[in-house]
Amino acid sequence: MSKFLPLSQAVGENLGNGDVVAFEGFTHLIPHAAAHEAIRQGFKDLTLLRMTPDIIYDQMIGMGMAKKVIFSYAGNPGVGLLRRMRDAIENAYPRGIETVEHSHSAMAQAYEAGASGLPLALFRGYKGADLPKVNPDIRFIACPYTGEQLAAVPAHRPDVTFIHAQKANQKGDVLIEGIIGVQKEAALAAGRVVVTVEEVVPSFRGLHPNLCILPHWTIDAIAVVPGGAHPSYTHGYYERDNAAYLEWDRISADRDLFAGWIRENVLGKTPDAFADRVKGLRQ
Amino acid sequence: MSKFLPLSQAVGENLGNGDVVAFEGFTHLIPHAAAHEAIRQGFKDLTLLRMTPDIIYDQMIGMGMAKKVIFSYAGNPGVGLLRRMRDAIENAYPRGIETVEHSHSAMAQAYEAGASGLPLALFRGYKGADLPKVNPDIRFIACPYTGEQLAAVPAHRPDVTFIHAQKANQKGDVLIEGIIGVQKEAALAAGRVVVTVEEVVPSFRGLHPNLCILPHWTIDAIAVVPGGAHPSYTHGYYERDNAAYLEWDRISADRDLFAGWIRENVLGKTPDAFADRVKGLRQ
Amino acid sequence: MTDFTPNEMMTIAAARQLSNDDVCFVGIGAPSAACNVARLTHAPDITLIYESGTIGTAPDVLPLSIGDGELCETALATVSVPEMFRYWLMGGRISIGFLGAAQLDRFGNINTTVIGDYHHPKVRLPGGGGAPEIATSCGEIYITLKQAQRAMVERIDFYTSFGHGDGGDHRQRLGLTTRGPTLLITDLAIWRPDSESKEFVVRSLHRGVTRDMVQDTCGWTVRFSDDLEETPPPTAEELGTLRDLQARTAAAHAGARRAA
Amino acid sequence: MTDFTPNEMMTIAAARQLSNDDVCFVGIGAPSAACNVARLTHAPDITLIYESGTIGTAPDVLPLSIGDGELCETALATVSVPEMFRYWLMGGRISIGFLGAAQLDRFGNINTTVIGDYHHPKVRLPGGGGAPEIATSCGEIYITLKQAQRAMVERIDFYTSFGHGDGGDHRQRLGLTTRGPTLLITDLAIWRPDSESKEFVVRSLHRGVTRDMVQDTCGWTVRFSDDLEETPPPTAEELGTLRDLQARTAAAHAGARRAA
Repeated sequence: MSKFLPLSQAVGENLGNGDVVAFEGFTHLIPHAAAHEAIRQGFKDLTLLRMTPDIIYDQMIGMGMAKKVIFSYAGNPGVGLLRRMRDAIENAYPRGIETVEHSHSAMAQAYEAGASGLPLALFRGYKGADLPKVNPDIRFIACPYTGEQLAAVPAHRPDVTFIHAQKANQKGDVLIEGIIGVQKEAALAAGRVVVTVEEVVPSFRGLHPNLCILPHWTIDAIAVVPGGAHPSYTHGYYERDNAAYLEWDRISADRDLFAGWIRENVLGKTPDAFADRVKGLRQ
Repeated sequence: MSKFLPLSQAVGENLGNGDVVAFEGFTHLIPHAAAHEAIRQGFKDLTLLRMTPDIIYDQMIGMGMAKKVIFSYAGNPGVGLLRRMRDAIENAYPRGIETVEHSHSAMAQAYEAGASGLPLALFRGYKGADLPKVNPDIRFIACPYTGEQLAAVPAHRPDVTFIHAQKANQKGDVLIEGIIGVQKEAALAAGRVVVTVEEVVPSFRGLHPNLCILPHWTIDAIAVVPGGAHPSYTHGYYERDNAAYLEWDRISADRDLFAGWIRENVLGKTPDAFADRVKGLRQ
Repeated sequence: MTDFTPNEMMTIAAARQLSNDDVCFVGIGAPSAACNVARLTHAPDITLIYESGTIGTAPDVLPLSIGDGELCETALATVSVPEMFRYWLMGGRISIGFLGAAQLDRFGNINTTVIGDYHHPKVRLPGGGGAPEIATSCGEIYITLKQAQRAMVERIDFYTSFGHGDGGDHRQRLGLTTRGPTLLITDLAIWRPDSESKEFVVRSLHRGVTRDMVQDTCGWTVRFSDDLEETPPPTAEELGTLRDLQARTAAAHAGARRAA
Repeated sequence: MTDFTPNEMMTIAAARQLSNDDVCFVGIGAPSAACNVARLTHAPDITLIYESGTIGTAPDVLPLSIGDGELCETALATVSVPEMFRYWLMGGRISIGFLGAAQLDRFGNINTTVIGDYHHPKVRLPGGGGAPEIATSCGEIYITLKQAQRAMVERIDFYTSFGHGDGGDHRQRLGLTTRGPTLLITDLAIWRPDSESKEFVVRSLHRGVTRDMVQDTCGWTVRFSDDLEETPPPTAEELGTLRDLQARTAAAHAGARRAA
């Protein structure tokens, strides 16, 4: 059942050292504020699960919080590589990380399988690709009707999923709109769900019946954090801060610059900082 | 690519004797007008595919058009049994039909598998139930990760799917809203798709981005048939004609009454009749 | 409140078993009435889900079909039918699933498929619909049934949905982790499974019902609880709520009939 | 029109290959520019799909990321990412998929995963994203690439996505029914696979490009078509459309930067 909590408490009560955790968002609605709160609370030995680990996972990996990353595309979207993640993989700095790599399709369907109470996802995929050679989680099963070899991956069942959304109503139901990504599946596949939202509205009455909604009884905690997706964006609220993504390439290229940036912009800040960051980006 | 056609032509060009055909709709948006057109054109040896074969399949079976029905719930929703279908199964009148029976979950996922380019659907189902004993299409596969026995059914790939929807725009994109059922999956799983709509609007600009839409390039023909779902309903246009469902129980109970009803209300009518039928039900 | 029908008692007894925290997969008929009476009385925050994809509905009148427009118009959200079965039913999100039965045995196994042989049936019934997976995916199953010898039978003709099978730990042996049928509410009594054998045992008789009446309308030898109770009769509020709901429903459906 | 860059020629040559009936799975960068130039010139009804779930987009400026708001705002519909991959990509609805490459071999096999050994990489690249299934599910694959010795290699370090494998009927032997890479457009030339061997063969050189320039920037021994052509240079309309698009894009992104 949804509880409205301050972000620090929502994160503290639902994330633990060693957890498998997904901070999901597909370019849109990336839960930056929740990730920064996790960095401030200094969790350890996390398994980070996400289709597109981008800046927030680069930051968490750079802080040495991750032991493992399960992913399908590790890039700074539209900019280039993830330099803290590369440093961890190539140089074990600040610690080595294990990687489990999939295709987007496999990751999306592994979340969907988790949401569907299935132990695996089965699909027509990975033919001729090398990932099955380096990821033993990828298997093949013969279709009992056609004999075709189909790819299988284990379902994702994260201990906890964090997402950002536009609105909660007063009951704690949550509305996601625009590029909805894989957030509904990531939430329904998880043991616990924490949502940051831009605002709380009295009710969703009068909205179109087929919108993407998570009922309050699927959510553990909601924190109201205006701007909480910055430098990602929130459809209907504020635009993507493309400059910040470009700047991350420079910051993340240098270990000391990175550490200083985290001190100044994460450790030394509170969730309130996000509202200021999107002021110039509101539509 | 969508072509706007008169219903008679849309049906005539896309349905053929011996086809596997789905007329889908889950209580809402049942394509009665398209089914009546198929009855008028007198197709034979059809395999009728549908989660909830209700009045329209009762009518087509009663006319001897079906050789096989694949389904999960054969009832007159909220009323009782399907008496023409029973007569075919129990008494081979007017001809015997083969039945292939599934659960709702299996049927829905078989459509989804068809839409996803998969040869089968895999799910946690049918445990302890007798359907796997009488439906050899139902198989079990061991999960390669957990060893759990999971149920499998072949994907649905109908030759043609008929659905009814609220609106097309001038390009031939189609909008479905309200209880959306399994129509998107049934359409995307099919070789050909025919849609009847209440009306054509200039464009969908300004509608919410996450609505259920079939792009024009997934549809073969669109026929504008106001009231085309009657006695089912169209959300936002007219209500369900519950009395007609109750009356069907009486009509379908008697072979001659049935034949007379079809002569008068189907064979002797055109698609235009549907607009009149919903006049008193408009909201 | 003394003047009530057995069907009213059945519906209200079922409604009492539901709470605000429940997420119910609702069927048409008595379950729908029971769930909505609960919502309109002691459980205003209960979540009702119909397999048409409507989540969190609050209909003003009872639907005639599982997909009436009223369900969608009052729902928090309406999802596709594949999503309903995948994410919500099989995803394990439903706490209570309701099932009815054409035939029921003492272990809560249900037949709604055929009377007689499957391939040469005496009566071809509608079939299972969602029942095979409702029976295994919901946290627990409540069954509502009007008692009759032909409905409550020693051996059902077809296992449309699995209850406790042959009883005992049969569910666990199949790998099922949900509880299966935990409650049977008839027009005469409230039954719950024995904790070991899983056979339904009568725990409570509705007012005015005798043991003989229960046995006479049941095809197996009935077990009665040692501490058999009387079901508290409907309160004025419960009965008033149910009758108002049914009156609104009758008026609404008659309205549609006149319009046709 | 004589004054154009190799990148402009590459983008415009790719745009020309697209038609109104195509449904394109678009990647960021050159493919996105090419698809939108096609849409703004000869193929106004082309359907552009980005893997963020946006179907039928018509962005006024090029997105910086695959999920920019502009894509959703101008789309016919935006679906979830699982649906995008299931119903639209793997469901076989895409006629043309675009792929880029960090490493490419002569058979259209692509590496965007690692340089060096997978477990001890010299360079850890972003990985495949959607590529493994794009390569096998789309009707055909168009590859865009800026030529360089380190990019066009004899043997790629990792098969991120499968092209024609070892050539010949390798795709058929894997049970693939789609056509795979049918076009390679570089900043210097247009390549198409040999109908038998499936090795890429240069069919057309962009204006001012020599055979030596192509060979010097390619790590394998290049085959040139017997009837080698010159790629028609960009028309004024094509170049104007591309440059306007890029100017609008630069202004829009600079605007966001100022605002930050």
